Amino acid sequence: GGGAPEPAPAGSAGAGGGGNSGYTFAMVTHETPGDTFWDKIKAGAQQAATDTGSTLKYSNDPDPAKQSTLIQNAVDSKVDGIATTLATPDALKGAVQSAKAANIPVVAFNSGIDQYKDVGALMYFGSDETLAGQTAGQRIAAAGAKHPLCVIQAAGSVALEARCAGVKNGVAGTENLQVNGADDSSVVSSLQAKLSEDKSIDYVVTLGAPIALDAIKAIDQSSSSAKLITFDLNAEAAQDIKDGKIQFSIDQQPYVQGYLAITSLYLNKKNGNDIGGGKPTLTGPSFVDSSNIDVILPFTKNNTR
Amino acid sequence: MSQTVKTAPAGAPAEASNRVSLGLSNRLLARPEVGAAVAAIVILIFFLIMAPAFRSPASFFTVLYQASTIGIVAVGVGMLMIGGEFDLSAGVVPVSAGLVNAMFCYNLGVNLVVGAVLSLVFALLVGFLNGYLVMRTGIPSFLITLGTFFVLQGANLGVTKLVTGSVSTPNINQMDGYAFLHLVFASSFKLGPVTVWGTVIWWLLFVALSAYVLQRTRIGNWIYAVGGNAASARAVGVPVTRVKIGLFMATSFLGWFIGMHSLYNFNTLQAGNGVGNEFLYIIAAVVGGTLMTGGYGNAWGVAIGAFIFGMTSLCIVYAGWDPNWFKAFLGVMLLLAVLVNLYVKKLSTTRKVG
Amino acid sequence: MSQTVKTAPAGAPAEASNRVSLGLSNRLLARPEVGAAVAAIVILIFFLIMAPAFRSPASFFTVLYQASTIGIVAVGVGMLMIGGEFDLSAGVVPVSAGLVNAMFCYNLGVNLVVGAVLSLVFALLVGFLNGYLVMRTGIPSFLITLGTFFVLQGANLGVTKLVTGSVSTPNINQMDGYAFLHLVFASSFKLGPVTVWGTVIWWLLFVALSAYVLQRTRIGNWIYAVGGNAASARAVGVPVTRVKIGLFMATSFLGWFIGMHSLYNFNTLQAGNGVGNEFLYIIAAVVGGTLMTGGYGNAWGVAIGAFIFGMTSLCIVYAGWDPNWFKAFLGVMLLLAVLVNLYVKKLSTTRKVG
Amino acid sequence: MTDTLQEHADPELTEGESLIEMRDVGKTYGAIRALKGINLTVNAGEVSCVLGDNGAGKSTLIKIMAGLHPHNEGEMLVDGQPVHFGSPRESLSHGIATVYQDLAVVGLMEVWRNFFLGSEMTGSKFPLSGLKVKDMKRIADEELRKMGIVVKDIDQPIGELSGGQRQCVAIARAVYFGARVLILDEPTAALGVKQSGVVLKYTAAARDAGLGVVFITHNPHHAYLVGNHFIILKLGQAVLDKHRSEVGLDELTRQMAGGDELTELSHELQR
Amino acid sequence: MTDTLQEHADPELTEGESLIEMRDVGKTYGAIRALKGINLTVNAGEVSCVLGDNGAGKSTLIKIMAGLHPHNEGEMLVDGQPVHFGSPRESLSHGIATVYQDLAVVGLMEVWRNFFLGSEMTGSKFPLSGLKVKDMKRIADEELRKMGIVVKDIDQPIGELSGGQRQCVAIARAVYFGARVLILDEPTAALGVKQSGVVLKYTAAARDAGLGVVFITHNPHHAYLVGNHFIILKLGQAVLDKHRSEVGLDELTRQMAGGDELTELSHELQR
Ligand SMILES: Nc1ncnc2c1ncn2[C@@H]1O[C@H](COP(=O)(O)OP(=O)(O)OP(=O)(O)O)[C@@H](O)[C@H]1O
Ligand SMILES: Nc1ncnc2c1ncn2[C@@H]1O[C@H](COP(=O)(O)OP(=O)(O)OP(=O)(O)O)[C@@H](O)[C@H]1O
Ligand SMILES: [Mg+2]
Ligand SMILES: [Mg+2]
Repeated sequence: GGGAPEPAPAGSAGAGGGGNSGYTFAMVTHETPGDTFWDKIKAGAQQAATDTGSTLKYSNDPDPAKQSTLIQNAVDSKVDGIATTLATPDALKGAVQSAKAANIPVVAFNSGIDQYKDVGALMYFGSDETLAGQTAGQRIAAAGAKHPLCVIQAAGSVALEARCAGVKNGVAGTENLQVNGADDSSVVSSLQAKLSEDKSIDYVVTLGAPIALDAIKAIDQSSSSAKLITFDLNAEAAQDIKDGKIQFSIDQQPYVQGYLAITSLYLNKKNGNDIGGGKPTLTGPSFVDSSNIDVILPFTKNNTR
Repeated sequence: MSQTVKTAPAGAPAEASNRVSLGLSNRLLARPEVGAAVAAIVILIFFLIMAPAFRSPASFFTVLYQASTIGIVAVGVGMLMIGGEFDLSAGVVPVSAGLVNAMFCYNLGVNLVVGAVLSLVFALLVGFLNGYLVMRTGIPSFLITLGTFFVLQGANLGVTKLVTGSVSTPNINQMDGYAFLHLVFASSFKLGPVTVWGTVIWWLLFVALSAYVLQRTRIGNWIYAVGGNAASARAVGVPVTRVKIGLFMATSFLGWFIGMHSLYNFNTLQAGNGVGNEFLYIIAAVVGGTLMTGGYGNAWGVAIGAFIFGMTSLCIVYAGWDPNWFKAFLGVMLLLAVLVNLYVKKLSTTRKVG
Repeated sequence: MSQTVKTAPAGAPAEASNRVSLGLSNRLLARPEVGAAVAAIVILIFFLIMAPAFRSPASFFTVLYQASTIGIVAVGVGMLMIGGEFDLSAGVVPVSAGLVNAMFCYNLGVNLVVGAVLSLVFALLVGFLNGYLVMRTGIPSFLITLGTFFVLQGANLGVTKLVTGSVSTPNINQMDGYAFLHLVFASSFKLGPVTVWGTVIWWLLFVALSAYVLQRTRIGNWIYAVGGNAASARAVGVPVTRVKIGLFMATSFLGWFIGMHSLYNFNTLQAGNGVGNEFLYIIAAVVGGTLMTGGYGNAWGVAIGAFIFGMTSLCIVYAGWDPNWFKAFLGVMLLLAVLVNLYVKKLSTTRKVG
Repeated sequence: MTDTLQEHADPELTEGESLIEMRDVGKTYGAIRALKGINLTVNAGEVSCVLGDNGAGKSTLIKIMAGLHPHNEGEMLVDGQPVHFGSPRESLSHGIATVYQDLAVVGLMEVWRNFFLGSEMTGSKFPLSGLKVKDMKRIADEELRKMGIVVKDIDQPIGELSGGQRQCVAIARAVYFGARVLILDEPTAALGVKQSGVVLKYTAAARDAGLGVVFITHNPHHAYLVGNHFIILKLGQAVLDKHRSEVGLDELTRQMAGGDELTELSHELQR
Repeated sequence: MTDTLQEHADPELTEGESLIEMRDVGKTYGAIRALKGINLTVNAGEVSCVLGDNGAGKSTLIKIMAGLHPHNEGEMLVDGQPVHFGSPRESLSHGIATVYQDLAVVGLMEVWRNFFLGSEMTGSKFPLSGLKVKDMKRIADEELRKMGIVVKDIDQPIGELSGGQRQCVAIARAVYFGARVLILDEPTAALGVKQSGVVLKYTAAARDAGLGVVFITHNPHHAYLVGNHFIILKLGQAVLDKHRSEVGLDELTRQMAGGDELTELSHELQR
């Protein structure tokens, strides 16, 4: 046995493409620290910064009020552009407006597809959470799902609620469950409890790759016959897709979101480009299942998918 | 021996007194907030060096704004802690209050001012309930308010889901009364390149009021007493129950205030928010020199604590440090602040006089 | 008066004694854990009625498993609280310990057992540091451990990112030593339809040990004393510093243990996990009758507290109640448990004898 | 030093009037019986001494009068009205001031704040009106000086004072605020000879100003110097209850200790 | 009752040997000076009485010997060796046991646990070896009975005892564990006549068993009954330091209070 050290991760592919453009871009998200998903957004953004020779300043806070202060913080720092998530567009509108007033271009990514223009962002890169959920819902409905369980790992999160609402659009019988995403043991126990309480659950929909791994354990231990799908990917989850433990993943390609957000700012500054021509640029939903997992699996190990 | 008593003119020492009179610098150093202030200055200078982006008035005022949103509730939490109690529900009360206001008015089409008053009543009720249960049952406030914290957190989500079908409130900025309330709770003005937020001014007002109450009024005396030794305070006639319930209500009031700010600043509220803020308030109070066990502390100290926390958390970003290490920096800064505070206090008690 | 002293045979009452001898039921009721036990039974019966899915042995053991993952660290946190201190870093220490083990072994290709020992040393060091700083600086443990909490939380993320390039550890289940460690920390066996987890058995062992130490050993005596009145304990010769540092280290040890469980049960760890668990431990201890201010409590009480919390949080799911209201139910149940506990305690002190 | 008492005494007191009356009062702490069947009257202008062994129930008795613990048997009348104090505040509002055995001070608070705690001097009735800090400091200092105590700094936290200094603060406070009844639980326990003398004079002065005084002590000499009325408790029950005219110092001492202790001891210990 | 002392006294003590010696010791609490230039010797088989007004520095003096606060001027020798105690544990390990003025008990813990706190009886040296609970309860009970105190339930939290009962527990504990030096800070303050007598006899017994005793009191009569040696403190400095042979009770009393207080008082208060 014994694991070999991995090759150096993200950033090793084509470094230093753009020389030194001198730009500083701020990225502000509503990340709760420690999620593999956000890690990929950061990896993409960092790669873009490296490629365009600019500097990236990343900051995050799940509380909209604090996220808004962080945007203000970027404005105070006189950055050359701001990329932000718009999970709570109304709450961030003021801060985005103040960036505009300071002539700092703002692009949105990951969330806020319907409101980004309204808020004042120039472009949008990402998928639509509700749409992604709905697509997933429709796909499992076609596979015969009657009573899926949608697992929310952070109570009250707008994005997660939107995904579950989307799934419910696809399959009317969808039920939600709240778990404590910061504690794997607790996630397993809660899921186990739910699966034994309601034997009619035929699909489990997890909203993050780490939770999917816990769900596999829970399904196993409660001898449930429910099938599992998940949002997002990581190396282990990709392996489980290959092994057939996870039916498929709805991937919104976070690496691309981060990469495009920063690149678009660069192009906008440098060249006045407007990617998407006034329309949102969709990075997903893209399905990862047994049909394409072999191609994708190596990339997940690089932390780029 | 009785002659000294009879002949001594009022105010003159009765005997060759070895009374100590402390020098100004010692008196100053002994004030509970001075340690925190020194710590704040040390960290301020540190970040002025480390974070060039912080060296503008605009940045400074952004920090002040951030500090004020923590600091306003921390004023109440600090007083409560001086009074010997905790309030873990202080983080979600603002959200609950905002939700009550927004949903009540939106769904019934009522003027927002009515909703604001209603939500104030609601918040005061929560505070009263916290205090009443703590005093009535004798269960530690940590547990009682943990209970209300969970209940409110659950209810915020449950009720919002029920009423709006989503986890956030609708946008209220088109409703009657919005302009007025926005002005009161969420206005800001430009001073050259600098945006000054109303909350900063409100914050200073609340701190000044709290400082006055604590130092200069009978109620302040009682607050220190119930926190320092509730049994003794009761024995000499301090109405312990009323004081503590009052403190819980004051905390809820300030929670309501900041809830109104969030609502009228952002026009919409997320039902899941606020969780975790209760600890920021406690941190601000403790960094500012408030004793966890009650009976000691000071309003300006708490304000400085909030400022230190706000400054540190934003300046790590201004300095552009690796966000993965954010919390680690924050932790080190906090420990630093507390150590400096302690060192200053030690200095004040070990310095000789004369 | 001295004659009574001189003639009294050892052990016989020196005078017409009005000594009280309490009946069995009063003695029983006065034990700190009985209130919690009654509360647990009340809630158990309640959920047996409300949640049909809970009525199977398998469900009961799932609850036990859940309780054990909280309960193991709560044993340490409870003892620490009896000793008058808090440990807010108890939630992230398990994750840190697991990360140290996983990354050290994976990146250097070392046998996992070596890493486990190393991470034990690391955890004990963190505990020692917590205790040492608290005793050395005199800063309240709430603040010191808040500092280490932040630092560890940041370091978990920062180091993991640095080492693995991602925020979770690689899968270690193919490495040397895995089988053995999995057996020790994360095994389970089937008993008919029921899965019994090793952690449950470990938990009971730790609780029994802790109960023995607290009630029957010199160290236990010292723990109660340093928590009840550190100044007095010091004055009669209790080595306050060593006792408190020892308690911090015991807490870290148990944190390490549960960290090993997570690692060898899930084979991979998220660097951001564990945050928030520190409060679950404190909740378990306090629901189990431990005094927040120190000096009073009991190991079985803490265990029952963990059980109540685990049961409540899972049974809400078993009962199929609206998940949006989850926290609200949890809050109500907690308050209920504490109230029953208090009621039983009151009963024990107001009942007349004879 | 009697000025303070004269100034603050309720002018409506008439000597001999019954201020507190206990009828068959009893008290249990859970399973532990501390008092049983106590009958006692505190009259204006008289000092009632309560004496007794350790654990006899003396402190429990006065805690009932002070409103700290409610009694659970019998009845208590204050100014002729049956009362059941829910808190010391109620007792204070009847003009009853108490020095507790454990002093009831808040260690972290300044000496002067402790002195006025619960009875602060303010500019007006308005709850947020300012404290008269200067006046309060001056008065606290004056009253302490009258007892022969000069604290080094009136702004010092009271927890830093010596045991006897703390006791003096508690006594001075009670004397200053007691308008009708003054209750002293072992006030001289931690005091030096000088201060003890002052306290005894205060007690006498309070009596002369018409207050009812309850005086608990272990020292029969002290008791006999000022007392009008002596009650000895034993295991929670009154075993002696006599007027000064009915009992001499010798009998009192004998009753308290079963013999003229000090003399006997000095024989025994003589070398 | 002297059995306890005889049994536990260090057999190597020789009368007159110097156990603790203080040379020019001083102590400040921050800006406040509590002691200055104290020279004092505690000899085996002698009782050194420390007397003085409230706030004179008596408790501070014995806290230095007990290791509770370190001194910051001068030097202290124990058994001839210069020491600077970092904690009371070190002092205890030299056979020095102390009764503090504020008693140093843990209110929530049972009486017997408090009695043995810091010096528990265990089966073996192994840190987790079981406590000898039965023995400890028996001994605690016996020792308290020897002082004439019967607590209602030895398993009661000590916080529920009366003030005097708590003081008896603290004294009995020190007597039981004191092997070379016994320090008593106002031990009779809260005690009745009977118990005070017992404590004085204990003090004499300790002296006779060869221990060095430091006895703090406000009562010159008590002091003169047992003392060999008298030190009077005033504002932190020693103003009198004499052997029993050099000073009479009258002079002692006069020195302490500036006059024969009690007699004077009784004249003044006589009605
Ligand atoms: N809070 C309490 N809980 C239980 N028992 C108590 C409590 N307070 C006092 N007691 C018991 O009641 C009895 C009387 O106590 P009290 O304090 O009234 O005695 P006392 O006469 O004041 O003694 P002393 O002279 O030692 O102060 C004692 O046996 C004591 O143990
Ligand atoms: N912890 C402390 N901090 C500051 N000052 C103190 C402290 N302890 C004692 N003092 C001061 O030191 C002086 C001596 O106090 P100490 O307790 O030694 O007096 P004492 O002689 O024991 O008096 P008493 O007879 O009243 O017990 C007093 O003026 C007191 O205010
Ligand atoms: Mg008493
Ligand atoms: Mg003293």
